[in-house]
Amino acid sequence: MKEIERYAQFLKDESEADSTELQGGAMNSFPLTEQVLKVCQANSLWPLTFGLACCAIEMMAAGMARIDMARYGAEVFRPSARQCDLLIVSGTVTKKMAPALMTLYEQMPYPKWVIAMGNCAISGGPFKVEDNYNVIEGVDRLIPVDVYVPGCPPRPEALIEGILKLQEKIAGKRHPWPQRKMKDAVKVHPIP
Amino acid sequence: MVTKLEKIAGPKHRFLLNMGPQHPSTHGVLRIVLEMDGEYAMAIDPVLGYGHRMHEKMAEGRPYNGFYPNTGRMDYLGAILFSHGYVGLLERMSGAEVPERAEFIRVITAELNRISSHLVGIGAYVLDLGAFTPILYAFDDREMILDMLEAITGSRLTYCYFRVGGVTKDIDDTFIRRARAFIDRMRSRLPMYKDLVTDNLIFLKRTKGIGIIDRDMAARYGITGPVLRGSGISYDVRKSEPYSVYDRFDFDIPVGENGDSFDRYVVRMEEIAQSLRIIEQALDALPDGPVMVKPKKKLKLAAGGCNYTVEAARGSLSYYLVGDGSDTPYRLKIRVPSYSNLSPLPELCKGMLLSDLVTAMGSLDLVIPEIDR
Amino acid sequence: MSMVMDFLFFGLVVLTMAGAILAVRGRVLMHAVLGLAVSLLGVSGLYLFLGSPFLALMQVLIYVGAVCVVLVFGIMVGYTPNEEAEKVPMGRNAFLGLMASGSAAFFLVVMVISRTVWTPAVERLNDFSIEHVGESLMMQWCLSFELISVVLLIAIVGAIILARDGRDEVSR
Amino acid sequence: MSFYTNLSTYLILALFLLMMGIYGIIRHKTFIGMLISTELVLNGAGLNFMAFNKFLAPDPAVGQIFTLFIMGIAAAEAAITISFILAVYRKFTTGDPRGMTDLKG
Amino acid sequence: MDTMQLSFYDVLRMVIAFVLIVSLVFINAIIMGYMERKMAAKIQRRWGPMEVGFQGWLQLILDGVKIIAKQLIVPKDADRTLFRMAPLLAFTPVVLPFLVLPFSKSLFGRDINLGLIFIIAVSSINVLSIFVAGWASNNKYSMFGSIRSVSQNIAYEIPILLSLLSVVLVTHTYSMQGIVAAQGSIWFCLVQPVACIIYLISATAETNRAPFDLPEAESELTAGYHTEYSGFGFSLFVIAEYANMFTVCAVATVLFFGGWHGPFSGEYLGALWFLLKVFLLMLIMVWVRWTYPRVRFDQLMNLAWKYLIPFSLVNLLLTALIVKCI
Amino acid sequence: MSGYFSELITGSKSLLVGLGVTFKALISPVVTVQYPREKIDVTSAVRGHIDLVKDEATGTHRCMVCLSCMKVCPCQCITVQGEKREGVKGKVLTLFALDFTKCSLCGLCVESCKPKAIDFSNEYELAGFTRDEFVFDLLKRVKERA
Amino acid sequence: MKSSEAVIKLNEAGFKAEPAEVTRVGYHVTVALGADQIRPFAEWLLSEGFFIDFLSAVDASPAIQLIYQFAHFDAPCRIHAQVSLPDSGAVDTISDIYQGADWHERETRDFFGVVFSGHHNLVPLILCDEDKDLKPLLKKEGAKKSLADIGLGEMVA
Repeated sequence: MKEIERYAQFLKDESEADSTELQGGAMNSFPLTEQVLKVCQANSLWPLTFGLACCAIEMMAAGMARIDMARYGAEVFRPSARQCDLLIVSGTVTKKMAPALMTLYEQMPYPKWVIAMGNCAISGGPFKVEDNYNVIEGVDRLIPVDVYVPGCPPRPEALIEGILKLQEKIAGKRHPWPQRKMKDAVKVHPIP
Repeated sequence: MVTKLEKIAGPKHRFLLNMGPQHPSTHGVLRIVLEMDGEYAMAIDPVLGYGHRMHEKMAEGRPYNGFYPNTGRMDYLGAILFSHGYVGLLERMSGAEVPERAEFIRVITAELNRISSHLVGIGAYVLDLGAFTPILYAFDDREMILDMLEAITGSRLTYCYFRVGGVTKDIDDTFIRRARAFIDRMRSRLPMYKDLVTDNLIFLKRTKGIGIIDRDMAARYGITGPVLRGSGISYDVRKSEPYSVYDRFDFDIPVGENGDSFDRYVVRMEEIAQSLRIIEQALDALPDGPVMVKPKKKLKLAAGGCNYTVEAARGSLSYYLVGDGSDTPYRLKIRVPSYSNLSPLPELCKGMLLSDLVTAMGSLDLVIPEIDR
Repeated sequence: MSMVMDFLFFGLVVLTMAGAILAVRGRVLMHAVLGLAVSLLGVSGLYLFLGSPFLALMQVLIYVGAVCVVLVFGIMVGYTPNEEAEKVPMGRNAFLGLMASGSAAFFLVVMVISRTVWTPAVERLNDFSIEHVGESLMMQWCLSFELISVVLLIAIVGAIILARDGRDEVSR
Repeated sequence: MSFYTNLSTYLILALFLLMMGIYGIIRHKTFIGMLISTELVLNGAGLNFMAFNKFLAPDPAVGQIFTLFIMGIAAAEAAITISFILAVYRKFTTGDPRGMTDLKG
Repeated sequence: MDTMQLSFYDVLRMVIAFVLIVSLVFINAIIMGYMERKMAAKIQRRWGPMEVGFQGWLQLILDGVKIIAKQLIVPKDADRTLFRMAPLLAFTPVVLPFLVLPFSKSLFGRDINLGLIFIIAVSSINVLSIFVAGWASNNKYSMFGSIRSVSQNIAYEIPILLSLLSVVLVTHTYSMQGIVAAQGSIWFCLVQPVACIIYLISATAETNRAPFDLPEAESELTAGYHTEYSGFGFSLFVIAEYANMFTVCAVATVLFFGGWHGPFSGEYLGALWFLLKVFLLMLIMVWVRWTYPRVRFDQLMNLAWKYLIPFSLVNLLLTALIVKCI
Repeated sequence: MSGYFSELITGSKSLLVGLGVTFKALISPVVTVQYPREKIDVTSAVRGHIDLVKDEATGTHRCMVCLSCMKVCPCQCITVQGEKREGVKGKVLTLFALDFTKCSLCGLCVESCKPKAIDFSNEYELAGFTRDEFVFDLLKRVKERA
Repeated sequence: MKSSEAVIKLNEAGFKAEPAEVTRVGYHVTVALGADQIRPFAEWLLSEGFFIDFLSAVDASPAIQLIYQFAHFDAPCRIHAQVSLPDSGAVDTISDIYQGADWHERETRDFFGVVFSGHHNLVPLILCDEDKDLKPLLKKEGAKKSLADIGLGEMVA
């Protein structure tokens, strides 16, 4: 498929490119500033407003009042790929969607990360069948994926877990910033 | 029809605008190619297929009960309603018995699911119009439903709860208490939505008179569901061809007056209230008994075509199945409501402002993977 | 301090001239408009030197804030993004002739300017304050002021009518 | 005597604007380009008024008022020309004056 | 008489003021960004940024550091020079009005006697930068955003001017300090309530804030005129938007809400009152943003032409009559 | 003309009412559950991936290698292998692998299991760096739990 | 319109209609159509106020069967029509009568390769361009069954 060739070309280009420039320029040249930058990046992941299927609803739910991704600085859903750090592939990627998805990924500025949310994005999920003619079996064939969040669909908590994993990957620590807990939530919907 | 503008402007004046497949207002992966004249959309060409997941093909390759998970993944907002149609179809073809309690549970969960779907639809619609906050309130209310449904089905979104001959798990007293609490809460929340959204001057101005669908158009395109009822036609499969135990409940079909975007929104709002009524009656009349009749080891259906139509959250949903005597369907056609509801878009929005196009499209309450199947 | 002022003045003159050149020679219309805006800003700075901050601000408000914006608006609505304003094909000789006659005229007038002995008014009736400008606008130049407002009104109405032409069919 | 207290400086600058404007009107192909050049000419005029006003005029309000009038006229002219250009563009789908030859025999 | 006679002291004062003002602009963006996100969260009954620092107060600083290190992408078909220039262009005119804002009795950049006109004139350049940004991106959505932005700005400049003029008719001065001084006893929002409301509405439209945020209408135009901007270019637009908000709210404070007047407002303490009022007004703008849907374009124009301009004209006329009679 | 003013008044009123609604929300309590540090109490009901049940009596799993779960699974995500052993009735389980990335959580396998040997686990917060992390060897897991 | 009424009217209009057992098949009226009758049939339905429910196909031997279903807003009357695809592989379009059929026909072309003659824009709707001739829902060799085997035989005119 031509998309897979495109991905191979992309990986080649990326390995030849100057990686420090892509990953943050001068700030990466000193250990201290590099660490500071990594912490900043880990705590400020702006996702793209991009939903594909069922998982998109759970992605929305993760941004809503109950789970509130905003606590991790990830609530700024930007509609334009140019202003995002994080591409959450939430749902089934079809053959028709693949070129558009790759274009979106290419439009994002470095440094950028990808979360494959849901079984469909990871491996084609339930749609990985014998006569499959339209579903891409795993988004990692098209773009590099950093964190996989399985489930069909994953609960919003799992997406938060994925974002924490991504923070771990970026900053080297699971909680790059010292954590503290606010007072317990008032039970607004108690079980009667 | 050649407008005066087309005569004087000529082709060079127009330009193409590509909306989607990633665009905040196309609700997923719909792509719309617009031919614009300034801010006016003169020709609209929706491009489907970005979420085509071969459900109909998959049905032909797996046993009848292997298709349960797929039903929940077409319209993921109204998964139970889609399952309802599929198990109804299989029960009609196989003549399987369903315990009464199971039917009541099906109605309760289906209506809860309808409410949650409408809440998302309304929230997303208002989000399209630029108000961010109502969708969070809607999701907050929806979480209550999801908690309830999760407690009995184990899943938040893509329930796989209905089986031929009943449901997988019985509801308990906690569920009933929660459902009653939810009915009270939702009824107290509806005035809040009215204050925040329905009465809002900007909302009224944005939606009134936009995207009017009349009876003729509805017939030509096969529009159903709240979109149709917004035009004043009281067609509801639950009333016209009652399935399950819907004929035992007393509820109204809310209809709109003008068939514009505002009426469609109001119909959805009122359908929430009607669904609450149905749930309340069903909870009151809930009979005792088993919830599942043990099915035969392997479901084999006789040859022949069969149709089953239910009212999903977005309109009438038909499953048409052709059996061949084996344990797999020979052909399963799924008629999804959004498909027909979206198809009038080019006619509906011709010559509209881009903002109005977003309004009109949002009021159709689309779920794209349902359309693409 | 006079050094600073000289420097400022020189900067403004360069700004004005560079802007004018860009406005005339810019290959893309958008650049031309921006050149015009720069030139106008330079002129508004010169108005400050000429003792009238009010006029300078009006220059910014009306010219840069309104006229330039209207021009850009016209470009964006009427032209595709990168439509280039190509030169009118002009023969080499015609061009040279134009340049020669142009510079000849320019230097002629410069000569005239520098040779003329300008005689300032013997006494100033008033100062530069806006109160005075406003007063004479309302008393002495009232008719012209009204005329200008009528012209503006007609321009607005005419512009609306012209721009609306052909829209009636599609708008509800 | 500094440059900025010398009348000739302003007059020469105004002249320069005028010449550039005229050159631009000849050179630009599009209506808007011509309009831009016209604005330059008008600006030269305004600068002239202000310069004379500062150094020569007995009543310093007059020059300012005239410059104000010029601005008003320029704004009106720009608005009307733009709407004219739009109307022409709708009709001929080009901003090139040479394309509009309907009235030629 | 000649206003151009600057002393060395004046120049020094302006340089210091400029440095202070630029830092104020950045700090303002950080505070407002945080307040906006936090307030939106509270309105939506969630926490908002929580995990970095107490109540997540460091969030905006982290965002800033991150965004500086982002790759700057210039699209292939864009006009490279203008594309890079546009954010800076957007930044300059919103900084200049701070020069004449009276933060307190003795704390201000420079009190010129045409202060109000200066602010209006300078902020009218702002729209040009949005234009340049939209045009240089060579993206249809950006173009739409810019076109909308300019129509909006042209239409709303008029009610702003008219409503401000009715205040000037009362005070007889354009000087910001003069206007503040004139409301020692009573705030002008009580003297000129119609002008005040008209100004606040038009100012919201002028700064492209919801419900008038058509130039960056998410659901229609993805991100409007800054669709193609990444990294620092984008953040400059955001900073400029907040600075613009600050300016219009400061003007509203000066003209209608008594400026630095307040209890114990001495030579310098008035600045606290001033900032308090400005931030309260900005919070109201945020509150409005998270409540209403977006208006449609022709409705926006209707509001300006059918309601705001007639009302402000009538108001101006009445004010002129009353001032003349008294 | 009366419509002009009545619209102005009703419209302004509706806008103020809207502001009132959001203000009420502004001062009412937050509904957020701070996920990693407090969790919604749903773990008993939630369907995670399937897991082999540990029989308290025998201390091991109950699988009889009837392969019904493998056959019924619409997504083919379960692989079960067993072998005949001396002295044991029926087959002995040697491999029970679940490719969770293909699973659609329909629950058909759990329903079809006669000896109730498999059940849903409560792990709903999975995330990992590779997709292989979600191919579980359930037999190993049940032994580790022991 | 009651379904019994509809049967009478349909027969009067020259279409071979008969009532169906709703509780067993889910529709009220069965119509067996010839390939040339589709357009008059659709026109008749539109004039009687029926709306289009769906249009699809079933691959069988000897010919692909096209399924049309219409229903009525005011009365429970669901009409099911079946057309056998002629050897030419093309049937008349109804997309100019029922505009909603436009997408259904394009989809049927995608999945089965059925050509609708007279359709204004018969391009792939769902499949991507490189798959436009894939026809995924056609049965593989050997899997195709006869009309009698799948119980649709007796309905064909």
